[in-house]
Amino acid sequence: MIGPSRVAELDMPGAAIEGSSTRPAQSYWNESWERLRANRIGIMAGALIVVFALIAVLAPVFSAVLTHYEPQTIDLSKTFSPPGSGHLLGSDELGRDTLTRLIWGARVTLGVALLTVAVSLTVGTAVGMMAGYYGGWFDDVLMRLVDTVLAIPAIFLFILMSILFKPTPVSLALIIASVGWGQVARLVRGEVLSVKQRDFILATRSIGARHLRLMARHLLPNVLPVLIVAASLGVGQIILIEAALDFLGLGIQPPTASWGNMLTNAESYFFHSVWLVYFPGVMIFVTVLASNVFGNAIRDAFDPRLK
Amino acid sequence: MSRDEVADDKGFEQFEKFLEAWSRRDFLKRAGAAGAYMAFLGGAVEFLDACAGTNNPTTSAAKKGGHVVEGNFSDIRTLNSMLSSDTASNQVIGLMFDGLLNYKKNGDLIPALAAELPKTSADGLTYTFKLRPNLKFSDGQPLTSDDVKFTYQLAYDPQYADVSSPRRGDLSKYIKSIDTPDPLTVVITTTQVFAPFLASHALYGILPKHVLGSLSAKDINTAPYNTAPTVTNGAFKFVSWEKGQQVTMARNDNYWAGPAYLDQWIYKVLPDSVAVTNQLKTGEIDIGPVDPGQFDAVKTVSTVAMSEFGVPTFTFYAYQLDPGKPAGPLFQDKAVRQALLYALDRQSIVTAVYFGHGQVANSVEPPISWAYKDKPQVVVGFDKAKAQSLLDGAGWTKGADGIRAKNGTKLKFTMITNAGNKQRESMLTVMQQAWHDIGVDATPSLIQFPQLVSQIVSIRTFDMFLVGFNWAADPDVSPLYHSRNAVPGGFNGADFKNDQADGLLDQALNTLDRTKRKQLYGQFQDLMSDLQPSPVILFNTGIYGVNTRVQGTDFGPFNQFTQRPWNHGVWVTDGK
Amino acid sequence: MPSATVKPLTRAWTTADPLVEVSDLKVWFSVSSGVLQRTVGHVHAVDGVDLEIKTGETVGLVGESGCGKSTLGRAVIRLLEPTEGKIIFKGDDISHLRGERLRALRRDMAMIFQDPYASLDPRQTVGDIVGEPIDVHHLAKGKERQDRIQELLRVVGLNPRFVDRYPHEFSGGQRQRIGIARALAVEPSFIVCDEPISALDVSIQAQIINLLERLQSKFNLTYLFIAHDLSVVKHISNRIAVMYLGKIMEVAGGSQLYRRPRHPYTASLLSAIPIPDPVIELRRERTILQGDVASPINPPSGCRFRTRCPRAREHCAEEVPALESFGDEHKAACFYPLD
Amino acid sequence: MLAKYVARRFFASIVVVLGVTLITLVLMDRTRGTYVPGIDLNPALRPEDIARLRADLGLDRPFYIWYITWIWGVLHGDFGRSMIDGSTVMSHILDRLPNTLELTGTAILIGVLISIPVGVIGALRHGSKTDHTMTVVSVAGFAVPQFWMGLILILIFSVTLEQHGLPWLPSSGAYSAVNGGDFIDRVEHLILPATVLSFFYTSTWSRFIRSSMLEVLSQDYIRTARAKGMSERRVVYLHGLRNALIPLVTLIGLELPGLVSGGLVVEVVFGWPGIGKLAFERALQYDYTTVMGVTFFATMLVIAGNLLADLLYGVLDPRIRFA
Amino acid sequence: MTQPLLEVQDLHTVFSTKEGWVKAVDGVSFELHPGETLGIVGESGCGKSVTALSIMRLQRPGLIKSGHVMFKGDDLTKATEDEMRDVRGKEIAMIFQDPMTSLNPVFRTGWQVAEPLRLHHGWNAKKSLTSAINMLGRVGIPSATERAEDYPHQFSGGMRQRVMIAMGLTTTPEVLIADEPTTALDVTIQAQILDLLRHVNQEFGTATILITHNLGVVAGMCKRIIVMYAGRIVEAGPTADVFAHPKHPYTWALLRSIPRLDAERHEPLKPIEGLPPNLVDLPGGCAFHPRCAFKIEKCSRDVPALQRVGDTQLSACWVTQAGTELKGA
Repeated sequence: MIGPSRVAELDMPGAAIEGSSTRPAQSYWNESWERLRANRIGIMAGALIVVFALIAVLAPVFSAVLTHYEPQTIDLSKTFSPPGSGHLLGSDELGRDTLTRLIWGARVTLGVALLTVAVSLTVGTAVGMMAGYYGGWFDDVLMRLVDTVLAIPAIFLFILMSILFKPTPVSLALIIASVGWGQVARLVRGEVLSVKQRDFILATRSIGARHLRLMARHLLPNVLPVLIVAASLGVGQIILIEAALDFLGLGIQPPTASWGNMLTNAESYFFHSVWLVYFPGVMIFVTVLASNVFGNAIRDAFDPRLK
Repeated sequence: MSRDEVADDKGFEQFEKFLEAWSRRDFLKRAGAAGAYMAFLGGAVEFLDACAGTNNPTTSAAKKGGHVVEGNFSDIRTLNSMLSSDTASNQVIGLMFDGLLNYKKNGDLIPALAAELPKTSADGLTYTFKLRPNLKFSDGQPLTSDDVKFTYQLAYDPQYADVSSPRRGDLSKYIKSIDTPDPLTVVITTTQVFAPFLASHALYGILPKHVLGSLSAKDINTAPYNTAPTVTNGAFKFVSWEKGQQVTMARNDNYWAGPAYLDQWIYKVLPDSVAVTNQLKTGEIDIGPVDPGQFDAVKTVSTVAMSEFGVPTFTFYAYQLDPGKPAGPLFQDKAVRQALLYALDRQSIVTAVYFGHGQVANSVEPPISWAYKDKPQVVVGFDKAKAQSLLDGAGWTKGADGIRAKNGTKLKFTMITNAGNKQRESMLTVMQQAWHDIGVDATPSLIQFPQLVSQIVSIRTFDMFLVGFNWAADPDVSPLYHSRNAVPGGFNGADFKNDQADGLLDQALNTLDRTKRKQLYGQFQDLMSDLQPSPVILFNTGIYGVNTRVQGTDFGPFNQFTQRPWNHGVWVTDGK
Repeated sequence: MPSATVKPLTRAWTTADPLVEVSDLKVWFSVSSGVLQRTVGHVHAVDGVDLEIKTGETVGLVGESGCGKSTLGRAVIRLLEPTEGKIIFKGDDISHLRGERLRALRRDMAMIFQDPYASLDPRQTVGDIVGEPIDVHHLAKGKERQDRIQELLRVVGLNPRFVDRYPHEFSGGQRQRIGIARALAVEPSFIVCDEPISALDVSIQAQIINLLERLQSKFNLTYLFIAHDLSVVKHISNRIAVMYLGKIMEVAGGSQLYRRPRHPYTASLLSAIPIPDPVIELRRERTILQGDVASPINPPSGCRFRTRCPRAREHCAEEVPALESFGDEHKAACFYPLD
Repeated sequence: MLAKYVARRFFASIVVVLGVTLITLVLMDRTRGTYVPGIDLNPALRPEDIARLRADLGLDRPFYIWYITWIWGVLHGDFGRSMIDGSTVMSHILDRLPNTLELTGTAILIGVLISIPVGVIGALRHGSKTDHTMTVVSVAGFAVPQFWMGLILILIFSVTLEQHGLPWLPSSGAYSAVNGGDFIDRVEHLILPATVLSFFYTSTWSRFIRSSMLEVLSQDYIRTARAKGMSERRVVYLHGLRNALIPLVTLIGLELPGLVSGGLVVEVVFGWPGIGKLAFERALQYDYTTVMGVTFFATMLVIAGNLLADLLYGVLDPRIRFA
Repeated sequence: MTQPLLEVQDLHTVFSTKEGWVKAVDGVSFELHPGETLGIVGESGCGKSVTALSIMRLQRPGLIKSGHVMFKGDDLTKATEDEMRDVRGKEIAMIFQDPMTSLNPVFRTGWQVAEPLRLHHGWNAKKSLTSAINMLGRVGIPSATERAEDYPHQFSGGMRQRVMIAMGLTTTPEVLIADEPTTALDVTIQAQILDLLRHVNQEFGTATILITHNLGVVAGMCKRIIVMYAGRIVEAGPTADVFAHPKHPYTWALLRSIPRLDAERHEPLKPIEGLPPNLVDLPGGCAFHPRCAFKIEKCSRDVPALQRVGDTQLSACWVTQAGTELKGA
């Protein structure tokens, strides 16, 4: 067959065809990144999420250096202090420092959101990929399962599962992910089915690639943009779901602070301590907004047609 | 008012055991709720006067017509007095049905359908009731002793064993027979002397035999009458129940005490305590229970009068006393139990968590009870130093991590309460910190109410639980503290077993004389203040907001939701 | 397990034998319907095809869209499992190979695709794409692999410095060259070219045709060249097979077919193809076929072409005409052939 | 053909319904512990009473037996009685359903009526200031927690307005407690919850229609339409929108289960006596039968919604045929 | 010569891209006479479709920067949008490459074919539909009455293109612009459609602009052709002359690069080397010069204008304008 030596002896006319060869390699990812970078609002939104995430990670540092309070520190003699000297953003009904709790709440709220997204994406991608790739009865069984999971109105399922499992941040993330994976699986399966149609999959099969290679090297990278968008938009949705569950009393349980339960908790004190309502509300709004804006920005970056 | 005059006699020492502390709103997370039903007060009467929110009926000015909308958090479940076990249902049933007797607001019994308080036989076993003459149901049919007997039969007669009545346990235990020698006379013979009998069991709304008598026991459980009682005997009759929204009632012109002033009484279901506050403000509701946290917000509203009063409800926590359970050994020593209580600044809890609407408890009896002992043998105040020294003395010494330990066991446990009750959640948080300060590692944990119930009454693997308890007028506290109730299904979940306590409680139950009883309960309170098996943190108060256009309400410790002898006298100044 | 270097060839096969022999090949696709996905019929994409491809020759396969030519091409290199019939490759029956043996077979055959946009993974660099067959079959590693990729690029007329670029940076013709390089990477002896130029600009098509011809002669490749454009097929092929609705209607050498088509379908196909010469076009007599291609789910009885055939008679509906020889490797399946 | 298709879809959905109800039951059963629905802590109840109640409710049997019994009942049109109040589950659902339909139906209607023009305008002027503004509003629209928005609206439009002696809107319930229920009264009660709910729908759908419209407007047949010489308005609203709405119909069809569950939080905030609130309250009380009934019903709605979406798709998009 | 029906004068259409303005049509001028069939040939991206769309003012998002489109004495580039609507579909009809996507999938074909009549003649639904069905029959759709009720997807590709043609012809326009009408079709169907177009041209006397990349198609259809490359006309003239003696190296090379069915012997093709130009970054001078075998120094410097070369042809090539014959191996 064609050994290297034989290749070398071949001298092809027209081998000099070149593009404008000075340009650096432009991968899809690079180009998308360029487009994303051009979207200043989108970048700001993304940066905001990163900043919040950093604050969450560094919560112990912040509470030690900046606020000098622990999130659980109670001072019954200083309840409902308005924002100002002693407490930067005021204190709550047990005299706990609002800023400190917001910082620690970021940990819980963002942690739940990110963990949920991670679990949903992992499970959903695996299931959707296999269902879409292998097809046939395997697909039928998996998709019937997904149908079932998605046919239960999600909020019912969250309620029932929150009753069953004591809602800690981790269990809450798993609870929300128990539905989230289904949506991801559907999404991924749809993408896989469409990518599978494309000739390069056939081309890869024609050279004898194994299934795993096809999935990991070809399907996954092509599904990835959709996943990244889903993840980014998902963070916002999950924060809202978590807040709604907090509101129904089935979310993160006090005294652990999350933005959702801080907001719900503050509801009773609207009339005399509006800052308790104001700050967690703003945090949720800004974060979800940032997540949506960033998600949309990424989508636009990946698929500029729809912008 | 005629009712008040009647009520003026020295009421019986009747007891009702009434355990609705975990009323239904606890299920519903929307929790401000929880505070409203269980509440206590110290100096109830002064409060009532001071608040001046309640309007004693002034017959001269009373106008006919109009309506009252009363707001609350839970929907009703049933309108059959013999099937109902929840506060919301009882509350609405109370508007439409009278029983033989009723309460005054201090808990004394007064006659209702009965013409007077019953005659008790010398052996204390037989009660003879005389009904008022010419009693009628709302459909004009006479109400006779047959109806009374029928009503009670549903819950004690074996022929009606299939009726799912929550009263069956007590009634079938205590009632031997019911005789109706004539249409106006009911004779109830009991199996044993039981002091709280009347207070507990003479208040059930009387049902019409001519409507339900033909039904089989099983059919009664599901009769349409339970959700739409076409025939009633109380101040109001049933109009409609729009599930999840409201129950509408209209004046019953056949009411024995004369027709009510109001055309309609509407019981409206609201989402939460914030909604009660809002709707009191907007006038969408006229009457509603106010959460302590909302008190100030409502108080400033000129159209709403506030009424606050003590209620026989307390909030307590219980140590695991069964030495066989994981945390049991921690609490066997009285010193530990006392020390933990000494470490709690309960006045601050009342002030901060309950916004001052409550009273630090020194006793297991409510201060509004006649059996209350103001200064029991041991009064536990806030004394951190004493807490420390008690623990030191008991051999619990602080380790390197600041947590006390004895023989290698750390003083470390988990406290559970039901999720969604804001005050209890806050209290656990406060307790966690207070105890942490004296080297005790307590972790709060919130679980759903049914799981808490399971923990308390059957599973019992908890370390410590926090919950509220609502008592009736009678000072009997054996459900929580008698060793016979430390069995599966019993309420002595802490597994408190003390022969002396059992003896005092039993003796008091079989004593009809109030002075003697009071003395026995005094001893019991002394004993408990020393042993502290399950310390009571505070007594709550009941707070109602009433629109100033509404006159004639008279909320009090025992006339809060179910028993309200003044229902028919309520009127509205604008006649709307 | 045969390793990549040990081919699954056991019997004596020489280059004098046909490289590929296809006999009575059928590829049906089930048409399913409803949620339960019950099969309600079959697309008779390829429905009884006999074809022989000699070593080193180019067989052209023409037909209108939907006639089954791509399916046939894919079945021959076992990207599809045949429903019935046999495929003999280098003397071995490969009709139902599976697993590792099939994978090993992939080293000896390759495919070039029509759409140079869809057939290259947009997320991979040129180096990845061309290198993938090398990786899959463990042909080379490290530096050797890099050299190999660069040589392959040079072979197809691309600048080897392009290895780090992505397909979308290339024009259609360049992309097709990448696809060809990938096909060559497994060092095949047989390549199925599935409409390799029909998506390209007119001025580029000739470059690719010439490249394919040059590669064939250099590497002694055997082509199955699938196209709908008869003039291109005629140019590149030694022999041409004309397909219609899953069946081969006529097989002949290129000029033979043009000069003397036997099958009415071939004749009308030829007449439909415009010739870029206004003088000839003015003089040409046209047979314009009426109607559309019938459905492959329920193909017409007898001769498939009879519904559009100007010469069809009753008999055509009753019996399926077999391929008959008209001498000189010229075969046609028609009861009433043209002279 | 259509009937056959519907029938087949129906049978295929049985698995889903069984799965959903079984999951629901297992979740409830696993959590309940020893708690018996319908009884509060009541010292008057003896263990034998509780045991009898458990037996009456069928809770003494393993959950799968209970499940089979329940399914058997459902097959005979009997959804059982609530474990809490003894009334039939069907009566609960029928009582609450009209309210839920009123609320979510209105919200969906408002959502459609607003989101279509907003989405179309966004697509037509994409990149413009108008488009950016609408994008910002709709993106912000689903960044606000529903319950939070509800509370704020109550504070502004009920409490605050009332206190300033201005006309105000009722804050809870579906109609006035007294003499309520006429059209104006119901509308007044509907305004706040429907606003919150439709805000959410509008935000989602307007984005969706915008991108769907952008996609359609780039299609060849739009160019054909223009080449025919028709006005831009006709091109957009007849030829464009007709195609862009097809996916919206699917979306709304898929939203149909939201008729039951989508408004849950809003129902709770506004004390709206709907199905979602019922399910939520009853789930917390382990009212198996009611929760199962609502779940069953909601699942059927999901399936019906999917089916309806598909059927409507078929009506709107002639390319789809059912077989 | 008759008065031209349509006259395109120095048309420039540009598109804005991230990398700058793209001159999609760069100074194109030609005439269309009543009843004639004019071919425009070129590869993808050469500007032939944009030229057609610009005539109809449908070039959006492109911008007609300058030039005139004179139609029956009016300058269409100056017409108001309302006036343009009266021209589109009524005076000038257009059919497109992909009949699969060019018909609106959700409306019945009869309705769509009848739509121009309702729009331009104000006919009612019934009258316009009758006329539409008549037209469908005339373009060769069997049982047109029934088929008018069908949706586009129920037609085959060829039938759909017939529907498109019928739709264009209902209002008996004077000009029909066919933009790659057969590219998406099979050869046998292509033959049918081309036959139909010839027929239409004869029967209705409609002047036709046939845009295609297929030299064979124009050879059989058009008397006159225009060859475009990179947004400009590089050669124009009577078809027979252009094919016989191309006066532009691009035309010349193109004709030699395509395989011919009638070629007797197997000869290697002579491909045009290099790539089609990138419109954003056109080479200086003649856009074809990097691929041109005849290029001279001037070609990379100055853009050649379209000038008469020989008796009948126009060519934009410095080489042929200088009188050099195009010859090669």
